[in-house]
Amino acid sequence: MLVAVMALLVCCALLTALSGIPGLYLRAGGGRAAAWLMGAGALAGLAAAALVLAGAGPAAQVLSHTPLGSPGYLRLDPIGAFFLVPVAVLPACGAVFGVGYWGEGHEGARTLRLLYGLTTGFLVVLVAAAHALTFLLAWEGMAVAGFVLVMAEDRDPATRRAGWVYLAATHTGTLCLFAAFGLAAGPGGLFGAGAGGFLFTPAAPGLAATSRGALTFLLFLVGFGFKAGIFPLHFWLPPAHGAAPSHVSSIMSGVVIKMGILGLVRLVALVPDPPLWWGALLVVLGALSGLLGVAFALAQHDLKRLLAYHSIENIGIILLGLGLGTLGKASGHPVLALLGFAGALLHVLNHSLFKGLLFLGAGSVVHATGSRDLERLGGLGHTMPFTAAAFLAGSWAICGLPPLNGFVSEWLIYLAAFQGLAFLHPGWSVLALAALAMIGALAAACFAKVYGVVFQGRARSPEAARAAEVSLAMRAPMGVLACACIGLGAAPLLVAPALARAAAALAGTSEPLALGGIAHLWVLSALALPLAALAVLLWAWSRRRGAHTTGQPTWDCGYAADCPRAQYTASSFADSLVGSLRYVLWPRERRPKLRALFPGPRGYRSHVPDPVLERAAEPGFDLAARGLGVLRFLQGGHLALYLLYILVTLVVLFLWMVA
Amino acid sequence: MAWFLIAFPLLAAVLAFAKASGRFRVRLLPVTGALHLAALVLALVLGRYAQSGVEAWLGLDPLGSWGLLVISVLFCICACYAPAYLALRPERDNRVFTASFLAFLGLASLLAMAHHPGLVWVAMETTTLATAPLIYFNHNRRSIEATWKYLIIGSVGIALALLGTLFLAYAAKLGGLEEPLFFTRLMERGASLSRPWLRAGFVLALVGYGTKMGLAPLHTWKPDAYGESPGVIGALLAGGVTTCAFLALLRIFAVMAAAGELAFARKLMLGMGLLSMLWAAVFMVRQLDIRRLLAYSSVEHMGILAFGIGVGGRAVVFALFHLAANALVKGVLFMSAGNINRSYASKRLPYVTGAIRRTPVSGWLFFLGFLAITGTPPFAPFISEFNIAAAALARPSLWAGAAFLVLLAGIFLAMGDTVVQVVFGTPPADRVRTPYRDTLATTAPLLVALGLAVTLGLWLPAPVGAMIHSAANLVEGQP
Amino acid sequence: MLTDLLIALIVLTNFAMAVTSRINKAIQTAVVQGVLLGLLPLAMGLGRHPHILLMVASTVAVKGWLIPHLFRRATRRLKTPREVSPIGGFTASLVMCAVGTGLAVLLAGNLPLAPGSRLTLFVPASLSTLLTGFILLIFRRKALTQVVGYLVLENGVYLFGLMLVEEMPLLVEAGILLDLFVGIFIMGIVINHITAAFDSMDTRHLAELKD
Amino acid sequence: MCEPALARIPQVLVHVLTALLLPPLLPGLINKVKALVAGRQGPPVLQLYYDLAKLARKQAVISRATTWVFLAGPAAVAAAALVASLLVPFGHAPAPVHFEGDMILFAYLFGLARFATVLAALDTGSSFEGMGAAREVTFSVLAEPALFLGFAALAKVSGSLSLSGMLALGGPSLFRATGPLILVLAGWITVYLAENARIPVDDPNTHLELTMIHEVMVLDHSGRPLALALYGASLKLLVLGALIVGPLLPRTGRPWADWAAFYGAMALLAAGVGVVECITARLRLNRVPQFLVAGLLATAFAFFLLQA
Repeated sequence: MLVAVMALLVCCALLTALSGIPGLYLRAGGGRAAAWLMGAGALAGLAAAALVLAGAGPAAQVLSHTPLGSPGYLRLDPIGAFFLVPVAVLPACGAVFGVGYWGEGHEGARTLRLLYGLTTGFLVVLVAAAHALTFLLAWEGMAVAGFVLVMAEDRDPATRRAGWVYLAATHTGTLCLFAAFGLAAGPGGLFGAGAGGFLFTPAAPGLAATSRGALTFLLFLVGFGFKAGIFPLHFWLPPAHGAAPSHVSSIMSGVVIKMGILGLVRLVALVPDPPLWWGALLVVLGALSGLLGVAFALAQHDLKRLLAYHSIENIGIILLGLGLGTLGKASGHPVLALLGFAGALLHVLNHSLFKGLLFLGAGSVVHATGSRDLERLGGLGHTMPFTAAAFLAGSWAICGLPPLNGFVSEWLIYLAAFQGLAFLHPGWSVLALAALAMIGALAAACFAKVYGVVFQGRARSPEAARAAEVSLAMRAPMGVLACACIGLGAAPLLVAPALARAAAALAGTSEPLALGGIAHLWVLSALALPLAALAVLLWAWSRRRGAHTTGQPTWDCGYAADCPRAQYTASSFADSLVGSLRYVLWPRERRPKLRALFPGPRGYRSHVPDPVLERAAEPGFDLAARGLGVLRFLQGGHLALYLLYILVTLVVLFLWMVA
Repeated sequence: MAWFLIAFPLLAAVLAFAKASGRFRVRLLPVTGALHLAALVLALVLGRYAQSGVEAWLGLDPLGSWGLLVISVLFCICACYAPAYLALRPERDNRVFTASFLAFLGLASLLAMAHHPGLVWVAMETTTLATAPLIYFNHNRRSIEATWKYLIIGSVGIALALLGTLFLAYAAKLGGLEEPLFFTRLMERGASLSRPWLRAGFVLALVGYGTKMGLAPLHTWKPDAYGESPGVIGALLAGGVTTCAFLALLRIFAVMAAAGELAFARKLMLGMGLLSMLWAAVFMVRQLDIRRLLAYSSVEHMGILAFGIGVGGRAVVFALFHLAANALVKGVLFMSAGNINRSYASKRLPYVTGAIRRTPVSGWLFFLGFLAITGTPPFAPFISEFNIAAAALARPSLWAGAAFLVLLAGIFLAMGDTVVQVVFGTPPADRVRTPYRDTLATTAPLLVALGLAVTLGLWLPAPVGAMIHSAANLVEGQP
Repeated sequence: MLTDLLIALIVLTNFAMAVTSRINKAIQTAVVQGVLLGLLPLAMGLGRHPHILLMVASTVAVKGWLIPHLFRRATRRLKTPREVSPIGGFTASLVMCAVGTGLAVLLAGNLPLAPGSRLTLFVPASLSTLLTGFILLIFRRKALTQVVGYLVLENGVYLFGLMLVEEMPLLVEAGILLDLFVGIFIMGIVINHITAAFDSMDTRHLAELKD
Repeated sequence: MCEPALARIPQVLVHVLTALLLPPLLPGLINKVKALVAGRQGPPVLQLYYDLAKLARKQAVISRATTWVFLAGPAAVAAAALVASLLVPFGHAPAPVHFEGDMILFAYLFGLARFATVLAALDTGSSFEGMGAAREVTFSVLAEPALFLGFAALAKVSGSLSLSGMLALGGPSLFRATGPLILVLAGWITVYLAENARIPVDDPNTHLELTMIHEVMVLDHSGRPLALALYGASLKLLVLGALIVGPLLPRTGRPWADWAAFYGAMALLAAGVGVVECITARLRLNRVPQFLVAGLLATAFAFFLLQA
């Protein structure tokens, strides 16, 4: 059985990684070949995950010896298997989408496909990596392949900038991981000295509380935080997700950033006694990321940037769950730990489904209209009904509204927070609750804006008016993902055993508590059905033929000028919220000055820069570069100066030796 | 065998210098490289290196074998690339070029196999002189300036190294040793050597060989020499000459270690290593000239080597491994940068952009080389940089490891900024395009080098691993 | 006694070098220094070894004749101003030279000689000469004067080498002669190229490559 | 948990019937009280029942700018409110459906209703409805945490994670936590007024579209969709009202008395709302967040009072 699991996993990795190869040699149909291979790989991966989650036990495989070190190691345990599910599903959906979205006509389509498959292959290896070198190999492979994906449209300077910021951030994070793994290895480190210290082995009790343990945790947090997009390390994410082709954004946001979470999850799983402050820090960071993520999302008018900020928000939600679970694990309350971890894990899966869906939907919109600017869209619900419906499902789910999947995971995290009231310092619970509630309301506001402005009302530009529904290849993956969102929301019990097993592995409880029993997931299913039935019934009743007349314009309170540009815009929709959050968001506005009695045409512009990237990182680096530029004279071309260096070095070293 | 490895390339050099036919000379390069490599591998496989007589002047000990293996492989790759390059430069006579090129291999073999400090020094000196004409290949004002600086700075360095060698000899004299002062004997009798002289000698050797190696702030000739010579020469200098100097330094380091001065020597290496990385980082920021960028990267990697030795223990193994990793990847970088230059007739931003469009293979190779050299898996430098960092964090101190990683991050940011601009984007429309196109001849050697770098990142033949381990023991003073 | 006298003279030539304003004078001083050095082994009483005699002869020949000959050829062809054009003036050079000598003495104090060795002045003198060579290299602008500086620097190394020459003749001789011969020879070639390319030996022209 | 105990059937039946039939009475009551206080006779108490009956027969006019979402919105609102009504206890007895964490579902069902209303409003493409929608979502950002902090305080007091448990505070805990409870209720009343679009947050009777919130969102609705929207709104009035009166109701142990107490309390609440509407003016729109922040702070303070 375990052999089969490993074989399936390797199959999955190879099929996906090599999916772009046939396309290099085929004149046409490379995309389709890639999609088939990715699909086959996804099935293999799902099968492997299913076997492990059904209780087949962790499957392990020793890889070849890495140079001068211990052997590489793959191990598919329930946690890895749980992460394998989105890793298998989403890229396959994206590959199918790519057939329609990024056809042979695009410059570099073949490279993109090749790297897309490669990224997926690395992702598959990553979820099963159980050794620092294997992990880092897959990690950087994924990151670098992802960089090339982001750079797909590198003729655009904005894309180049986005790609570079991404690469810089991911590599900085990786170097933090170097340090963290380095500290974790060896005697006194979290992973101990076995196998060179690079094998993921459970930490001995007490190690996490040492200062070295603390430093290790913080370095892991920063390293994984860069990838996951935890505020304030999120800054690479909006430009990169905005610039990448949409099916790439979809896996970037859906699974790649989740690998940061995977790293944190692995760490928490390996530490039997995490200190309380680990959990508390995670909760605080979660609340921060969640609130700021959604607040900045609200202020965006680029569809994909907006979705990217929502990824930061959802990472925040996941961290809240992870933090609460860690608090539970630290304080010895298995129920709390289980609920928090289960919520976090389920939200990882859910977010990958609905955010993948939303990015594909955004891709369809971009494909059909050529614009990502919300203010130039509108009315697409008429011309692209399928995309609109799918996008609505995604929006519904990401707002955490019942009966879709987003609700289930948020519900688990809420429950954990409520449970925490009894066990923990209630401040953490209250913080989590207030943050979750506010995030939920802000997300709903934001997606009301997005759906309303993009798909409803009427087209605000000629491009939007000319839009047509996208091809089947693009619709099908959206449909699949939307169905998954609905299915998981309506019947969370289906995944409950798997979830419980993964959460138990994370919590370190030997007996997987019956999550379905604790969390009453079945009631959610039971209520979802009447809710949906009732809604459909009432809808049918209200739209009964003959009960209405159509073809009239909207009643606009007497203003008959039928101008689509007079519709409420995304900016105006968000204006009051952005205005009340302006001390956080710090928008840059250019308001027109109206002086004369009959002013001419005036423009109004507003832009909310990313606080970290545009106000700290970039100016900071610019300043540093200019500061270092002053030192250029040291290499000023004069041989005398150079010889002087040698003399000075010699004299200094001699004096140091004598001293 | 030892004599063959040294004499064969030198004979080839003489032949190349004497023989009139340019075509013959060009063909001689890959043939010599391949034969040398084959002979070396044969010698290693036959196990002739295991202490071929303690009292011999020449021989393949683990350290020398490993260094020579790296040099020979790199030479082979460069020699396979050189004919294609020379074909692109029909206007330049290649007599001196080929002769110097071949002579370098012979002298490097001498250096790697020499068991005597004086002999090592002689080999280093002659290597410097043999490579000077290579830097001057372009015969213009810029290349003459570079050559002059290389020669003066290199000569001063080598003079200091000589003084250091003499100090070492004096230390031995005070310890009662007599000629011939083979390294093995110096190490065996390490405890009796005069400590003050030994220390002073090591400082001089560090400054002297460090100048040849390019440790900051002694590296100042590097950007000019690498920037103005052909790409293939940059590769040979950055991977070959530096390896020679590093080997020479390690020999003396080993004596220090055997004499019980390990802590002192380590501190110096650590400090110089970090300083080199810092200097490189500062000058890579907004570096518009890609060749100078690579030169500073070379300074950085010399710093990493020194740092690894300074950290000691496990890190020494990986510093030695890094020797190969750096040489291979630097080869890819310099030669692909050379190809890109050739296509754009410039090596500076903002003229060189969109390399993946104009020279797709070289552009991608350059980019991959950048990733590799900055420590991205699965390339070999990842293994060494990660392990050196991990070892440094554990010992000597957290701060050394932290400084190492912070500098690596800074260097990545600085280097990547330029590389991304060079590789991606659109080639400038208003610049003339030279007739250069990527061909198999100008890219295949690079692909091989990169392939080797990947292979080393994933797998190392066990005998080679054992060789590196025993070389590391040797460096740490346990023969 | 004689050795000490010679060494004192050598150190004096160092100072002289620091204040010499003419290229020709500088070369002459270097020649004097070279010849003094060449004769030193005889003063040390090593004249009984034939190989050392050979070395003395070759050193005097190279340093006393070959190198100045090469230099003079170069200067004659050039017709450039004859001043050495120092950076920072002669006083500065002299002061630095003095400081260098002081440093050398300090350093030498930390390096114990073999018990009973009479060569007490060798180490400070050799280091002082080395540092003087360095200073000349750094603070002179002409390519040729830089080579002179290099020559002085080499002299410093040679001076130290003489301490070992009895026991380890091969190391010293091979090293020093190779260094001098080949180094100066190649430098001469490059100086020729420089003058051809720039019509001058002023190294200020050679500062085009920079960051 | 939904024990299918036979004994609970009548209870559940009354609950469901109350939820289905009672809501339209509440706006009638409020309006009647308002009229009486103002010295007018006012519309009949059952006016909304008449309106609903009439609207159900009338033909709807649907803008050509809309999609299916326009019609689905009111249906979803009504459905969500109906399901939510199953979760909240009407007075003494546990709700028909109760389980650990049901308050989260409860709150999110109203979130769903809001989302559906807003989308239906935006579907028309009208600026006015966009304006109303923007206001609705803005205010909910403050209302939601207030609701949840109230839940947290009650959960802490009652030790229960279910609405039925946390609203059924026993005597002792009621006394122990009087102060916090009052603060929670004060906070929830602001939420109640905001969620139900009452003065001082919104004026249901205003005639200036520019200042409306809820009314302007259903501006384009007519016929059956409007009926559903109105019905859903009144249901919200009942269900959220039950949340507020719940902790205050006496537990007599006799079902009929308890039901009577519940109906009486709801009537009182409606009257109270009516009175408030008479004696206060509507807040300026940019002052509304301050009103809600006050509510949020009240619940937060309640919680920290419990800790002290």
